[in-house]
Amino acid sequence: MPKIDNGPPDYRKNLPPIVEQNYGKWEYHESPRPGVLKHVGPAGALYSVRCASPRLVCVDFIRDVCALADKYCGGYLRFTSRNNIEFLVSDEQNVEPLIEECEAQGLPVGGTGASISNVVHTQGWVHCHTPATDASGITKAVMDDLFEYFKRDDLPNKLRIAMACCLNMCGAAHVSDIALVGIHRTVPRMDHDAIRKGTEIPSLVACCPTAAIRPDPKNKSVTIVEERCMYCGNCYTMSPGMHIMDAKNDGVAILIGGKVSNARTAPSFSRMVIPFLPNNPPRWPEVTEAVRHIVDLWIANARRGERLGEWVERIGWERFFSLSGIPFTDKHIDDYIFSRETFRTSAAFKY
Amino acid sequence: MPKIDNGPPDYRKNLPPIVEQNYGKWEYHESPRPGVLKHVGPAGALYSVRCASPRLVCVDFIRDVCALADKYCGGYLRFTSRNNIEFLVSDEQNVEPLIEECEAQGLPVGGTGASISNVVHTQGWVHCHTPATDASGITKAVMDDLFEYFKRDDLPNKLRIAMACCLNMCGAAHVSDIALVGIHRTVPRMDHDAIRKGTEIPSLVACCPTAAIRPDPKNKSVTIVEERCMYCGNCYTMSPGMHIMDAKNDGVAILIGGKVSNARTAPSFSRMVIPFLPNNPPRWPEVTEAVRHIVDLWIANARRGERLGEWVERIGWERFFSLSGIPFTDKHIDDYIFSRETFRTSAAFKY
Amino acid sequence: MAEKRETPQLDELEKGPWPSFVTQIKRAGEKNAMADDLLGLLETSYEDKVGHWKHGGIVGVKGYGGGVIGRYTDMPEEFPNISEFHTVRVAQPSGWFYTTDMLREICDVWEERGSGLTNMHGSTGDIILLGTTTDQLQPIFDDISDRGFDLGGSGSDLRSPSCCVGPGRCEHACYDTLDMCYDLTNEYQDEIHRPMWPYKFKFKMSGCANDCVAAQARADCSIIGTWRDSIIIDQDEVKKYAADGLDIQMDVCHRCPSHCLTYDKDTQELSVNAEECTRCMHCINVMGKAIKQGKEKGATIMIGAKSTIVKSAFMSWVIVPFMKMEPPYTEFKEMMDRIWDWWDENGKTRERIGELIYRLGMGEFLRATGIPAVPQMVYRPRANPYVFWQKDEIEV
Amino acid sequence: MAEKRETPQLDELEKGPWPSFVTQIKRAGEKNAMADDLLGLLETSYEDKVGHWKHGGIVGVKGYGGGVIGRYTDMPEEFPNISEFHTVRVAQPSGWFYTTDMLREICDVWEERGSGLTNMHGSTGDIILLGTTTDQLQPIFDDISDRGFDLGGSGSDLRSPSCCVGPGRCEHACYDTLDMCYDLTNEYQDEIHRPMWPYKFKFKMSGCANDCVAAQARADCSIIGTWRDSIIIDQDEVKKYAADGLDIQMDVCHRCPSHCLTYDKDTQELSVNAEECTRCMHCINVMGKAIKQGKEKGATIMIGAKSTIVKSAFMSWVIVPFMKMEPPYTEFKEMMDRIWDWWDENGKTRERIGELIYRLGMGEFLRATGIPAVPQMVYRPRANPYVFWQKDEIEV
Repeated sequence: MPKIDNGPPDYRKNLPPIVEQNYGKWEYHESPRPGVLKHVGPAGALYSVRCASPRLVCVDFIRDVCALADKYCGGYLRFTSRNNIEFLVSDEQNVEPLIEECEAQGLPVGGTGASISNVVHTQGWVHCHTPATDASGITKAVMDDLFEYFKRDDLPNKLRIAMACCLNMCGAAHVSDIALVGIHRTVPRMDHDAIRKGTEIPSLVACCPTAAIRPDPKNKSVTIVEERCMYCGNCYTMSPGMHIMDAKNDGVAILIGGKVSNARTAPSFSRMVIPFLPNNPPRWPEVTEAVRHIVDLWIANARRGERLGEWVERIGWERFFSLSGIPFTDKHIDDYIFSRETFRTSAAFKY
Repeated sequence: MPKIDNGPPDYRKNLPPIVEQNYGKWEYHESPRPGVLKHVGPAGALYSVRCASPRLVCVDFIRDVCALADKYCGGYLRFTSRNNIEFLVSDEQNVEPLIEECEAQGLPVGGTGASISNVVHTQGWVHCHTPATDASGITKAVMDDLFEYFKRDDLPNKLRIAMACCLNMCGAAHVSDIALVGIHRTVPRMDHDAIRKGTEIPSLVACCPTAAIRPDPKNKSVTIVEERCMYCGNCYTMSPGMHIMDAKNDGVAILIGGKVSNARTAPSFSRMVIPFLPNNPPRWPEVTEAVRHIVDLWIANARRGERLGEWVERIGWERFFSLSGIPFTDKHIDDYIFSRETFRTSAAFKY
Repeated sequence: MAEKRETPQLDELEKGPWPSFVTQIKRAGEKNAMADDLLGLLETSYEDKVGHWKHGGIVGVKGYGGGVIGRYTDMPEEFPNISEFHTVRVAQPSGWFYTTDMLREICDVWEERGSGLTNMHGSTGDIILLGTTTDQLQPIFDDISDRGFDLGGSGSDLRSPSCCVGPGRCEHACYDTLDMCYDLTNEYQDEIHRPMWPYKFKFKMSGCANDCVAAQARADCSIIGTWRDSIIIDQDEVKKYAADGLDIQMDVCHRCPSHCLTYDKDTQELSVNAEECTRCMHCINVMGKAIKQGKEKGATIMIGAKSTIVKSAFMSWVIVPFMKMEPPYTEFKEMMDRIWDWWDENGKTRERIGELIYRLGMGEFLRATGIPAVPQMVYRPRANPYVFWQKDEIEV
Repeated sequence: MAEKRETPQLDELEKGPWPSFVTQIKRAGEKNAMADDLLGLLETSYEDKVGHWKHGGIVGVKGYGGGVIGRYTDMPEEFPNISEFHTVRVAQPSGWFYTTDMLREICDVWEERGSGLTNMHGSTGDIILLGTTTDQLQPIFDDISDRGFDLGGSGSDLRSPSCCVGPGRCEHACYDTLDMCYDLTNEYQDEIHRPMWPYKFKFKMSGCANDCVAAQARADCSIIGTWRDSIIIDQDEVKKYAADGLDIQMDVCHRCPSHCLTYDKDTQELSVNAEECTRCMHCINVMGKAIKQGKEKGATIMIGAKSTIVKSAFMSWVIVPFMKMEPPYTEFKEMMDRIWDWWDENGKTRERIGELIYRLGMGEFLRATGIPAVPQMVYRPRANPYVFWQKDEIEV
């Protein structure tokens, strides 16, 4: 009988026996090889085998994964917050055969420790209503290119990539080592009929963060002060008549240096380094090349243990720009609410 | 014949010969003793003897000072940006006799190097129209108390005190090691007659930074949304009818840790540590005691070379509060435009 | 099924070693017309470089105000099977632990009544069932409910809480994130399923300051495990790390942000100035066998995180430096009630709690909720003297 | 003069070793009735804890729009001699260098026509002549003008520029602050004397990053001396510092913010990674005989500083990392003209340039003034993607 407010499944029924026995009593963990974590507790060791997934998966894929979990893990598995699959293996003997079978089925094993793990991303053209680009496609292209860093775990530290398909920046893009963000760059084209039909005008006016939208009572619609619009697309969320997508001018910005862990340095926002790259499907070569350039620069220059942002903050952002050769423009300088705190109120700097 | 747009006196005519000869060619300087600087250039050495002054001085005081400069410095002297007098002595023989005569005349010699120099302060009750306290009086009381630190130059680093008599914070109080700031704490008492007579209502409404003042067309005056007022007194500057002074509730706040030099760390704002101390003239014992407590804590705990703010930032503000025993309250937390950047977005902190 | 679709652009994304989402859509499309139409629509987007989804209308299931997101293509004639293509959010188990049996149950329902495509998982943490028609929504709910699942949150409600793996597989968990996540989700079923607030609200629980679910960056209320006493150092294990070649001075002591660790190279002993430790997890991350967290465990409660739209991204900041975090979490829940009341009373439409506190001020927030001000709430005190003095602080 | 005034409160402030302003007022009051009334008024303030000065009306001298500030007491009956008690601002010579003859000239004028009380100097830098009557203003101006002085700025104009002691007595001056201050003051006499802007504007010139006039904190345009090439190290002098007991490793290298200095304890040699040096002045401050600034000298131009009222205190930020700074300062002046034009065009009443740039954005400011964007302008780039794209950057 269907029940209202059932709540989620009870996680306690989904824990493998070794987890139940070591629950809350884990002593330490090791990384026997990239893609495998060994957690040890009083009842013994658990081996987690981590595989990439494309996040967008079909039910048969899930069934295939389940078959592997049945064969090697007594039917237990979990997912990570970055869309990885983790097979929870309690018999060490099963680790190598499982890895072999994963790789054979196109489930690459890796993404643990000082590696580049799976990309957290949004829906993009697949299922979002305000995208400035596709998310799954860029993710695929970027990770094909960075594949070796998913398989290795000897980078300076871990590196987290997120991909958000519009300025909403869903999916923690604002605090990622590298964030790829779909951006609009032109003022919404207004469909006044659609606005009249489908929109509460005061809400539409109020939703604009820069007060660029003004009521136009004569037309029962709105007008836009073009030079105030910063293309956030919030108005499109409020009204189907505010068309923000623009095939010629939408594209991708790259922000870097965000981090969420408190280890060593405080959590920090990602910062814009490339304001715009064109949408060039299916494989977005400009984006993959830019990401690769930044990643390789970090690997070549960072100290052991330094996250991307920690490295840039140590050398200084001005040095990052001179080192990377990425051009610095007026677009890099914040002009929104908290801009002032980013202005260099110091005469001490590098070139 | 009086001339319009004469411009200031030509400084070049006021330079002593040793300065003219070494102009732009100074090689180094030393501090032979507290209050004396020795600057050396190819043409020889210049000794600057620094004396405190109360800033508010009468013409006979200036004449006395001139007499000393005539006797020991060939008629040359200068003032510093902190209201000190500097006698510019080119004959080393004159240094000690000059110092003796200064001290005998009540001109204390000191304030150089790692000392507490003169206080930069505002007019206060002496001549300001919006003061929340007196400035000269507190300065006198505080410097009497800290006198030994004006005479010594072996503190961790220099320490700069500023005193501003209201929330305008004239005089660089916002970037001082210790800032004493006169504060109002109550909503202006409106004199509607005076407002009607002397005020441009739209300007008065517009000047309020929190939009607490609203036009009251019926009365040809204004109303105040009391809970929005933060007592800045900007409205009193615009209208003589907005009485902000309040004998019972005006007083002094203490902010610390500001610095303007770029050496080592970037320039930084002073931060509030004591939101309110009462006006207790003539000697403001609560204020002098609080300042002394902070100064002594810094001297006892800072490393060699650390400015007050550098020390606090190194140990953390939360540690400063636990170490000083100064109570932390809701009043310490910013709730103005740039508040967000002060919120601790990190789970790593001390107790 | 019609003849094979031509998708030259998307075919390019089946090349390369990274698992391909295109392959997934194609595989679903082999037996599902919706998935096949999705493939065609996406190829169109790849050709003309714009998205082809319109706003959702209001769709839902009986008794719920959220959990389903309406979605319609703007090319219904070309792709009739996805003229309606709604999302169903299914609340995940704590820590995303599954048995294969459970997963197959979901797969069976979704194969029968939806596109067969899913996200495992959405950014908030739910299982995302991607694409179905309006008339299937109620049957889907009935079916998953029968199998022990429930809908997650959407709209201006409490979104499905989520948590790190916690005590299920991590030695760093300072409280039981899995239990707390399950407890809060059950406690707040009404808040999750029936939107009633100015805007969305998220809980995320991380067992330590490494914050593996990015709670501080994404959750309006971030609950970060910590401890109140000193780290514990095992000197024998320190010596082993030294013997294994770890540069303890450089990689541990030098990188410690408060420089509270001292290593004696001769004796190979490591000591801590516990008062100065900020519990950032760095040293424990590097030499976890030798350095353990303290014994007095609990959590730091932080508030305010959100993504960029519209008033900038916010990260959560401290409101309670340390709270014991044990079932039934009464102290925490009572505080949340006061916070929600204040937000509900004062928040504008689509104003997250962090934006509201920024607008009205921390002082106002603390006074209204009765949370005591402590210096841990700020990196540094205010630089302006603009204090809002309260009536009882003033002499009349 | 009347019988001696009773001032029991103020008398307390003649005790103690610090020089007393009360003594100064009393001394002036012995021969000047205004000063004596001031003493009485101030004693009243010390008794009732409020100030007794009203707003000024508009007072001035012929040909000038500023330089004099009107001030009236609210107790004119009790203190008739200060019912008018205006301030005259007199522009100071660069670096506050004086001959005693000059100072006596001012003293003579002020003894005759004013209270005999002064501030040496006001916060902006002027000589402040404190208190006179309306009818004396023009004669005072005539007299000081005859003696080679002029009024300073007040109101919404360019305030009297001021500068550090510079090459007059400092080995750190990277440009001639005294000359530039004098040059700008003469160049901009009209801007100083006739208010024409949205609000006040200040120039302050410091010869190096130690910034002894607090230019970065107080001036809308702060000109900070710097150099473009490497610091120069004299190894013989390094050895002398070492011999004198300076802990070079700890006090110099360790405190260097970019850790660009390396000290070899064995050879007692100090070396620099010049690229990484930020020219903060720390090492030069500690061991100035051994470390000298580079040879390619000039200034960093920064903009925006102001005090707290009303939109918070601002500190100046970089707009030109390095500019040669030599007479006649043409490049600098041309840039300032463009900046003032833009401010004049766009600023609201009482909006400082820093507040205007904050309101409209650095991008807008840079595009309007033709100043090229460089990474030195910011500590770090924007965290949001809200770029204002310009027409020429967009495909039509």
